[in-house]
Amino acid sequence: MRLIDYANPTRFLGLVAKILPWLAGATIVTFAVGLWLVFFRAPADYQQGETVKIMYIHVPFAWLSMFCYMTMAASALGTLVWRHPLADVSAKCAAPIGAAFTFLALATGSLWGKPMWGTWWVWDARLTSVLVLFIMYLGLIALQETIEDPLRAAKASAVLTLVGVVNIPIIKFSVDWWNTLHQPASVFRMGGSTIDASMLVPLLIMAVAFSLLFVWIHLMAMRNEIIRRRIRTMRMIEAAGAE
Amino acid sequence: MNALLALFAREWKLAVRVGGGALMGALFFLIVVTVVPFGVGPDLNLLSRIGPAILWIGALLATLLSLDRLFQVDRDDGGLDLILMGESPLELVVLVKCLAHWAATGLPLVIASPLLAIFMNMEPIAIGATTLTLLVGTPALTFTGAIGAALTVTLKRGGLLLAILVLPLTVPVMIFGVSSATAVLYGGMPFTTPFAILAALGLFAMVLGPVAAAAALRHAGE
Amino acid sequence: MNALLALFAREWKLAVRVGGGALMGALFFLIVVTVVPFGVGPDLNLLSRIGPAILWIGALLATLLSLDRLFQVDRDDGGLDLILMGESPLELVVLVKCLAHWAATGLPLVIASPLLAIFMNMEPIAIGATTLTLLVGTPALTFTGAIGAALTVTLKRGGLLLAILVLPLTVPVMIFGVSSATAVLYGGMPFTTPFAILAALGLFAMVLGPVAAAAALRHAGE
Amino acid sequence: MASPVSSLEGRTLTLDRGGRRVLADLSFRAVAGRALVVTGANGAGKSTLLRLIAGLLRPVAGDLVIEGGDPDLTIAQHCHYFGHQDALKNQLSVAENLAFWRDFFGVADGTVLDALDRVGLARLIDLPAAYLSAGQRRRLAFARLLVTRRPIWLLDEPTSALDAASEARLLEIVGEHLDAGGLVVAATHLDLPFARIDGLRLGPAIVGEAA
Amino acid sequence: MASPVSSLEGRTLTLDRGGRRVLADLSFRAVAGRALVVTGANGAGKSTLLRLIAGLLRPVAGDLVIEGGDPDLTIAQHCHYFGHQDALKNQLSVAENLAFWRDFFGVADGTVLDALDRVGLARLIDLPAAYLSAGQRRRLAFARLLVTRRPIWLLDEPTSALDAASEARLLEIVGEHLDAGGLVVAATHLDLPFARIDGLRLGPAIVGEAA
Amino acid sequence: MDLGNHAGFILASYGLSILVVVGLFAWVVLDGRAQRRRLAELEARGVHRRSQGQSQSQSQGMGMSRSAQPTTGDAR
Ligand code: HEM
Ligand SMILES: Nc1ncnc2c1ncn2[C@@H]1O[C@H](COP(=O)(O)OP(=O)(O)OP(=O)(O)O)[C@@H](O)[C@H]1O
Ligand SMILES: Nc1ncnc2c1ncn2[C@@H]1O[C@H](COP(=O)(O)OP(=O)(O)OP(=O)(O)O)[C@@H](O)[C@H]1O
Ligand SMILES: [Mg+2]
Ligand SMILES: [Mg+2]
Repeated sequence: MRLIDYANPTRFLGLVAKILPWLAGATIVTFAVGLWLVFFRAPADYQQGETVKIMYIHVPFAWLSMFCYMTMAASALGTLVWRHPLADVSAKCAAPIGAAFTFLALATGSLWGKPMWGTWWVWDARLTSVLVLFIMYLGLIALQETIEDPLRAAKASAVLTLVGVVNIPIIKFSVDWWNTLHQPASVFRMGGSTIDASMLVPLLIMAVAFSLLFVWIHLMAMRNEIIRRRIRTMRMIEAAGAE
Repeated sequence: MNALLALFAREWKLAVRVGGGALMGALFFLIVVTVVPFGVGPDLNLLSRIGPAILWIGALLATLLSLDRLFQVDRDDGGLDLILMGESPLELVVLVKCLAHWAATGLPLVIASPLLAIFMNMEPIAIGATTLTLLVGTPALTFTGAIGAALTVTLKRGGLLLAILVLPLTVPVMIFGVSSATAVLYGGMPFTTPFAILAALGLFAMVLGPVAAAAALRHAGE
Repeated sequence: MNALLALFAREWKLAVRVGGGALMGALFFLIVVTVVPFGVGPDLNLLSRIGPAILWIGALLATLLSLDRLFQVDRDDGGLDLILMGESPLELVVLVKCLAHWAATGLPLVIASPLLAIFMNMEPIAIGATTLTLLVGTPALTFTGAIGAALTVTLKRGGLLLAILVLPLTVPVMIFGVSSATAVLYGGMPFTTPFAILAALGLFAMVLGPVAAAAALRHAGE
Repeated sequence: MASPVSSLEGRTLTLDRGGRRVLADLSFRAVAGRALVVTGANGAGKSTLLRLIAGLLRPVAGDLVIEGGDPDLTIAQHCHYFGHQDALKNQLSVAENLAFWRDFFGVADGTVLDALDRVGLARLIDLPAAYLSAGQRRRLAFARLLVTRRPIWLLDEPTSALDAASEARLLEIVGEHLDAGGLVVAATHLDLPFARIDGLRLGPAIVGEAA
Repeated sequence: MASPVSSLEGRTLTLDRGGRRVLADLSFRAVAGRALVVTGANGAGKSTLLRLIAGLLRPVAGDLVIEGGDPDLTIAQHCHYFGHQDALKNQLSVAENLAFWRDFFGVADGTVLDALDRVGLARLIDLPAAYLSAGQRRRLAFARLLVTRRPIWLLDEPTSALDAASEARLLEIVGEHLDAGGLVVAATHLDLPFARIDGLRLGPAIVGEAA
Repeated sequence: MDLGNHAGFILASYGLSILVVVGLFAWVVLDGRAQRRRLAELEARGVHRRSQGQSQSQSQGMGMSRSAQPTTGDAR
């Protein structure tokens, strides 16, 4: 079967049904290994003590919040340029997951910040840019929820997603620049630019685990969305048939 | 009575179904609060001082943004004509529409404001005071805004002047709202005096708004 | 060319004759500037410090107020269909509409800002700098806002949603606008660097806004 | 209909719109059980007359009187107005749209389901109004006249946008309303085959200054 | 007309709206000097077809081809679309409304006054469009087709809201357009007495899922 | 396992993460069930997509006159 065949939603559903159990298993196993490493193997940081354990979830959430947006941007291209029938389903389903992960990056960051920096929140470059990203997710969700026709909603949010991509580096860059003007950045740096393997390995495993989780939830959400659209179509058919 | 309940329910549904309506107001509020530090700079002290004003400005804008078509949509689809032919007095209809709109848009703002106040680094007492003033003051904004919304339905050519008259009506509400919230901060002045005036303004707007808006709407069909 | 000139003339006439939107914007601007001193307290020094930021925030929010019907009116009366069938590229049509909208809504804000800056106790040089940045920056706000207006063109009460979509996109413009205005105040940094970036952002928005808005509008008709 | 109206009479009605005289010294009489069909060229004032009866416009001179009806209510409150606009909200379902107007207009005279059934929309009861086609929208708007009975129906080009089958159905419902002692004032350029018709022809649009 | 079009052809056009297939494998041919009259029940897809030709909707399959015309222009740019919406601004006068569209559509083919005269609105030239009645608005919208000549006219229920005299005048103008070698595609459920008609009957709405 | 004197923060961040992730997961699963149930309902009511039931849907007929017969029995 060629890749293009997966464009057919029915085939896609069949494929998902086959993949999901494996994906579930892999996710659970990776999480088990990762968490074991984090809680029973990884050392405490000499500066931060045990709070460094927050890193193992904070950083994957932060990475995934951006990865998820890029997934949506790629899907947006698929919607606008190639008009791939699954692209907008993918984009729509990624948004809530991205929003949740971004929220968790913010929350775990705040929870880490309180003991480390002594404050829950500062208007610093990185923090603010993540907050803006969170807002963009919510805006996209609101747009998708508000426009009734799924196709039109998909195209509108695809345009917005792509415009937002252009903005992300600008936000980061300009905020850095703005920050130096007023107060020195309090951005945390690991002692040295490289992380010790005893921390890096668990971190990477956790990152893989969260990525698998993302794919898992995403595929299930896509399946729901495809069915939802079928239901919508059938109700419209019912409507037309009733005349 | 039944008619007005039905109206309230419908308006509420409409407000909420536009993209999770209630959340939208709160989200907008969050964005305003996010944008301010970009402008003013990240000085937490300064932020906490202008906090109440920013929250109030955000509330005013959120009200204006969501209000301006309160009646226009009904006029455009002909619903206003039918409402005029109903047995409920137009003043009460306007009142109910405003209440539903406030419940769906204003109330979430009030509820979200303590959280956002934390972002602005405001102190607990200032947070409490600001939230309280918003609770009392946002309905007044809605009722005053309703006059403007009704006028935009009727305005043809000459009526521009009227629009100019409406927005300034919100200025007293804003001023007393912000000053009673900040009174707590500086302590120079008692909280209760401006707050009492704010409450009085709110009651006044609750009468004036529906009466004036209804008067404007009656001429909308002509 | 003639077509675009005609469009500009019509949009201008409409903006001026309806007024509602344009005036609401200017009045809102005035209210923002009036209310902030009440929040900040009577500290004139502080006021002059945050003056540029307040003017910028006011301009940003005022632009949002008037944008939401930029395309909606045309869509509702079928004019958008005809515009799509014309020989002028949609991108240029959007550009011209934005320019007319800015001339009728943004320009008054810019013109009013020196006056309001005096209220904020700003110094002449800061007033000049702020006005200049507003002159260069407000078109960028309009062009960015046009994207939101195009995205929400099919929605009846999209004002708040539009604001939510647009505000994150306007953050860079805000940052460089305010920082070039305040650079003059503190002197720590040259005015020209952020100003040049602001101008560049303006040009960028002038391209991106019409292109994205046109793309959104093309799909809205389906 | 709780309190039937036996006649609706206009006496030397005069009305200005936009500074111009649209109706001048117009008198007419509509009686229960008969349809008053208002015809005339574009701009003659047909819609204006209907809106005047509906209380949406005020005459500068002349009177509008009904015989019968509920003395506590205004004339407008005896009327249903079925104009070009459908007053439907896309975000609400078919049933919600109709139920709102039933509740808003007070005393209900039949269920939403019955009314939808009459206009052939019963199966769409849970569908958002946004999904409806032009013809379905118009029928849903018409169903509003059935959930709360009011004695006077004001119909402005009622059959526009309807295909032949729908039109026949609408005329049948109007006929039943007349049989039940209702009044109908209809503006149209087409020939509407109502059973019992009184005609009212409005002159060409009077273009001139208001007095 | 600068560059006359000799025919407009649709080949196995298929189109989905809102997830449903509205047109399936539709082919038709409209030729210069003749009117293609599209009929069908409510919701059959008449308006959809016209909007497709006007370039406002994209087919999922099939082609639209013209013979003749200006090769630099798209098909849509050869068309005038006269639909239900009038694209009039209430704040502008009758003349301003029309003049804008003349300028926007490029090469003018006659004055605003002439066009208004043809549709019988010359006396209202300075009135704000807000003051027009339903039929008058429609005539003003139609005048737009006269100020800039384009070879293909797409008319969606062109005579709705028009009185008998206006309808006759409209048919006359359409006839002249045909005589001058223009094309007309008209959707209607009434019988339109055009001189030279080709018929296209759309079946009942094809109900099904978009592929 | 000793989490030091900031145990509260660590537990809070892990706890919150679990809460949100599980919430997301539950939402997806419940939503999936609801959609499948509605699909089954529609299919039981005899509504088909074109690929399955073209001829069927066309034979339903159009026009108001048909629904003059009470069709309310299968309306819901
Ligand atoms: C709400 C507050 C916070 C937010 C929004 C946030 C956001 C982020 C983001 C977006 C990244 C990914 C950066 C990239 O891949 O380029 C990240 C990485 C990271 N964050 Fe945070 N963070 C927050 C608080 C904290 C705190 C308090 C600490 C520690 C004291 C921290 C430590 C780290 C570390 C160690 C990394 C990985 C750095 C690297 O990849 O080089 N973060 N954070
Ligand atoms: N904006 C839209 N989105 C989705 N579906 C639509 C839209 N507009 C129309 N439809 C559907 O497309 C089908 C064809 O509609 P169309 O307007 O072309 O019908 P028509 O033949 O012009 O009918 P009428 O006689 O009522 O004007 C209808 O079933 C309708 O429900
Ligand atoms: N809102 C308005 N303001 C001012 N004048 C108006 C307004 N609406 C209509 N008119 C004028 O009133 C006159 C009568 O309009 P009306 O809409 O009653 O005509 P009509 O008989 O219904 O025509 P049609 O057949 O076109 O619907 C027209 O000359 C019109 O110009
Ligand atoms: Mg009329
Ligand atoms: Mg049609």
